[in-house]
Amino acid sequence: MASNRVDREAIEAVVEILDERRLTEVEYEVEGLRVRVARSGTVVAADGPPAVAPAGAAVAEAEERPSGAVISSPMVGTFYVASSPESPPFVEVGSPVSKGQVVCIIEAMKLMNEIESEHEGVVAQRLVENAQGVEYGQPLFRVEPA
Amino acid sequence: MASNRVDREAIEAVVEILDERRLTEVEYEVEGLRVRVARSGTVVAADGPPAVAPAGAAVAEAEERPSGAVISSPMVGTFYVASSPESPPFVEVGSPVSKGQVVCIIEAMKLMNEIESEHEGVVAQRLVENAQGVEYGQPLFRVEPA
Amino acid sequence: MFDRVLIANRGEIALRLIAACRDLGIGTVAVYSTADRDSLHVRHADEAVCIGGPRSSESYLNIPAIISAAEVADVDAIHPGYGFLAEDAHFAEICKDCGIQFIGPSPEVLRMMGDKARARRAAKEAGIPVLPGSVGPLATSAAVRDCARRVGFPVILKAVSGGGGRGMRIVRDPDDLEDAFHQAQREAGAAFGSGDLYLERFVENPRHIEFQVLGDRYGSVVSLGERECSIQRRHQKLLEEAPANQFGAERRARMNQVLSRALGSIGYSNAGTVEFVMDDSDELYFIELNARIQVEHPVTEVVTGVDLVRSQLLLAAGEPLQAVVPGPVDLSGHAIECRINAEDPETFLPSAGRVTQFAPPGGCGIRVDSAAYAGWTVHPYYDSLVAKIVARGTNRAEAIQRMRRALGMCVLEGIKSSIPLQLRILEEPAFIEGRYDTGFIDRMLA
Amino acid sequence: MFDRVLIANRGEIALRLIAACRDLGIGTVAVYSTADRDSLHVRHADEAVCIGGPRSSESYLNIPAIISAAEVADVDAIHPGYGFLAEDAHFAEICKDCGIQFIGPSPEVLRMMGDKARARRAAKEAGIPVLPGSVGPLATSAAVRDCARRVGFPVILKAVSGGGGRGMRIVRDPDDLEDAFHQAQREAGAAFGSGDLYLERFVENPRHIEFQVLGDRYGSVVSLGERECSIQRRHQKLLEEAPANQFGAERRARMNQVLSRALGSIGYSNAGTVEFVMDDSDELYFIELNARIQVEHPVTEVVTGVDLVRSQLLLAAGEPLQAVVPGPVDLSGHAIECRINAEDPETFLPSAGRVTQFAPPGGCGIRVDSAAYAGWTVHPYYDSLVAKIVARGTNRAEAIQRMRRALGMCVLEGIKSSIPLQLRILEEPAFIEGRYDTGFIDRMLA
Repeated sequence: MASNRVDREAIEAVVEILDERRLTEVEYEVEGLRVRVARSGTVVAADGPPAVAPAGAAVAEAEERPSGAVISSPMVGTFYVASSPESPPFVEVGSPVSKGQVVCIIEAMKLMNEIESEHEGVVAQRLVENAQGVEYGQPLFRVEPA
Repeated sequence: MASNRVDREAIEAVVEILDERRLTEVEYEVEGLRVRVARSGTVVAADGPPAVAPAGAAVAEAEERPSGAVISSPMVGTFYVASSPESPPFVEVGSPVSKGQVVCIIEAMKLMNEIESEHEGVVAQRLVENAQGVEYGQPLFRVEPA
Repeated sequence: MFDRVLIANRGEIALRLIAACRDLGIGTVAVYSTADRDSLHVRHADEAVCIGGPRSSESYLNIPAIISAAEVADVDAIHPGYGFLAEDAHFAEICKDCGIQFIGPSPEVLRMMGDKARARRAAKEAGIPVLPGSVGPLATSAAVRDCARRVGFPVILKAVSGGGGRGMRIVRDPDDLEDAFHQAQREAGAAFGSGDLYLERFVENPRHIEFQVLGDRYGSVVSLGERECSIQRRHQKLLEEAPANQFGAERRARMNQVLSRALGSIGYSNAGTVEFVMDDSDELYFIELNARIQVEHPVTEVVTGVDLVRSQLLLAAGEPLQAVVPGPVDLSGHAIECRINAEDPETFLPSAGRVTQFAPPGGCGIRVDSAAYAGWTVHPYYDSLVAKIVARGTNRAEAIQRMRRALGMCVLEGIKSSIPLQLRILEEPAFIEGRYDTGFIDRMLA
Repeated sequence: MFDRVLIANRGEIALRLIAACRDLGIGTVAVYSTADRDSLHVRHADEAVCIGGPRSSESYLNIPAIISAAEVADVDAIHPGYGFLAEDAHFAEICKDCGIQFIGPSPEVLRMMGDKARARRAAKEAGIPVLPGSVGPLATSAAVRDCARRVGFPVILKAVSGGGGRGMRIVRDPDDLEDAFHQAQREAGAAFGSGDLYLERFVENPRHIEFQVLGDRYGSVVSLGERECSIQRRHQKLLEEAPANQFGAERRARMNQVLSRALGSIGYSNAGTVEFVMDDSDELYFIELNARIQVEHPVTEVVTGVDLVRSQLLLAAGEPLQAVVPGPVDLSGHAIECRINAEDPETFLPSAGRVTQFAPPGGCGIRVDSAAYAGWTVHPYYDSLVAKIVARGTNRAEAIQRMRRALGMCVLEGIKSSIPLQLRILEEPAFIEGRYDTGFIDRMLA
């Protein structure tokens, strides 16, 4: 999602300094540009951890945490959109979902676990490929209010 | 990530001061430029150097850095208030001092080095015992305006 | 050899396992709880899978989550490290059923060693000296009385499936036996689901001596000599050394031989530690067998030159012992390990929190095993081990001197640690003379 | 034995010296520049004295400041480490005059070894093989021509008081000799105050082999075997190992014997390193003697079990060699050291700045010598050494494997480092086969 009205580089540059120098806030202003970035609680995290950041999965999660309500995986396993290769997916982008409705299956130790939506609304995005492995807490769907 | 619109040096310069003086916030503004950087106290503490603080001498200096103008030792050696045990001290608390006036002697490698005041005023405090060893940069006298 | 191994643990031992895998060119998959996102084992593994919440029951003890992670990541073996699932026969069986190699002894052996009474019987039958006591579990207070009379007081009652002092009773006076039996039964029942007890003669302040063994799948076992682990506080080891004091090569050789034969006959495979008590007449008596790699394994590695975790991987992959540990192993020099725990050195309470600065010691004769770094957090959910510092010397005096130096030059801030206590131990005349038993710490603090 | 020793250095070697003093129960006084206030050597010494500003000339090379600090702190000896004042005969003399023991050879020996031509002559007279070349300094271009004709081209002109490549010229064509001579003379004059030059046959891409020696005050010297230091970039060592490849015990024994006798006759005392070039017919020729402890001394410590810095202290205090290194020393296993420098692995430019995170590797077979920590700053004023990582193995292959693992598990952030370059070296077939010379790095990067 690139915008020609937001100078992402400029913001990134300031954030970079915030991280490198482990600051809680940086405010920068020049002719026609003003950038202010802050990180409160997570400075502790900025202090080593981003340095010592986890491998792939967790980083991705940090960066790509999607907006809106999210249905995330309650367990480690393999994600399936449908109960069987033949049957249709439980939900697709655009389908309405209600609390408690089954949205996918996660297979763990040969067990097919039906995952229910914690949210009401419309499926805005599916964040995982069919038959892909997922870890605990990994976002599966993004749900937006109908 | 480089941005031609963000003057990284300017921000870094301000951060340097923040770090060196262990501050929590610095704000700087000149014609067409404004920089503000902050770091909440805990982070600085968590930030190595203060933790890994030097032994005695340097710590002491940090804590006891006296107020007002200070005459500090330009060399390592032994501090003497007078040119010989018999002769009177160059200065005492309360005596006026002028720039360039000899205030003590520091013996280094059998050489008697006369130390001159960098400040004008009245000796408010002597911070070192006679015949005590002093290190480079160690405060010797505190001088207050007459 | 394995392509990918799942590391079913955390902290320093997870790093130790990853290192051994890297040395053998084996890929690694770390699992971690949400509390361990920023830990070094997650960083240094080739892949990392979050398996659950902070509590061990949700993550590092969560068998379905770990097995699923193993399947998703497609590993061919799992190394459990120590603690958590390391000696869980049930877990080992599930691995087997899923076609994943569990790096440790067979489920059968794990089950046997998990039952203290059976382990004791097996050891006795295999020719390992055991304390006079009951052959199997004792059902009735009558049986207990007879057994105690035969063995002689003081005696100790232990839970068959026990551990960590629960369901344990020391009885010095025959009149107390009846009550102690019933209390211990209730306690054991509550703690372990089984109230079965066994009885042994109780040795007052024994020395704790343990032997390191390695076995292959084909019945050959080698014993790599002993470790002295008598410096304990409430059954928690604080400092270990190898070789043991006043032990002697001749006796070591004899015990190594006895244990190799005995464990071979039991069909013991992979790494294990045989724990003994030593009474004041220097007799050794079998206590239990820890069917896993031990926290203190580095002291044996340092004096024998054998990489024990590497050996575990090779043996689990089916290598014969001959190929893993060729030729005779002899000890050279002396090694001491201190377990640096996050705890208050006065109150001994765990001191969880954020490590604000960590600069471990290094230099001549020092090995460090640690997952700590500046900014790392010691979580209340897990054990409080921050680092293992091992000092090697050509002799014991040099090892002690280097350990003093290393602890003195260890920068660890933000939490309290056991370092002051360990520095004190290193100054105690009894320790310096190498004459101490499990009563050492209480006497020192008295 | 000494009561208090002043550590006239900084960084990892200062910590190494403090550690050796602690092992012997000797008090330590650190000196530091204002830039090093927050450094570990200041923290771990018993006392610390600020001696001047950041620039070396104001502090670590500031003889009056260091001597004054020694007098104020009342020490009985000074250990100079390496670099800075380590081989400064003038400084050693001043120490002597002030009644402070300089831990190193006598001023006379330092002066002799500082004059490359004299050192060369002394070595030759003592029976150490030297390259064909001039006996003393060459005054006239005529003398140079005669000498070059005798020696045979290519030849190299070196400054008598030289070092670091300045005043050095390689001449392949006789016609270039005249100009090269005058240029080198000017350069040497400007750089070292003396334009004196000497000439040697030039060996194309030799191997760099050096021997570690220790001598007492009474004329006995022991040679502890060799180190292979051919992995260099612009005369900067990046990786060292011991023993050297394809060297052999028999030849080592012979060289050890030659050097013990030769240096004994020169009256060499304390620690030193004899540097040789090895040509493609495997002949060794003396280059120079480094009259100090070397950066790479740990590889020798690891394979011999001899603590070299401890030995320096004991020998300087007057202990006889027999008491310091009793019995014959034999090598066991293989050791490799990587110098982790703060530099850009592509451009090789120093990368000063703040280390935001540092978690050095540990575990089986790894020794780390470092003064770094999270929050530490690599200053532009001093050398860019961040850490020395030493891997030990029962054989070379194991040492290489462990070094790969250790570098792979070294967390170092905020600055760029040489680690990627060293990982690449460890993967080069020529390195793995142990067949390389000082041309290795250029060929690898070509």
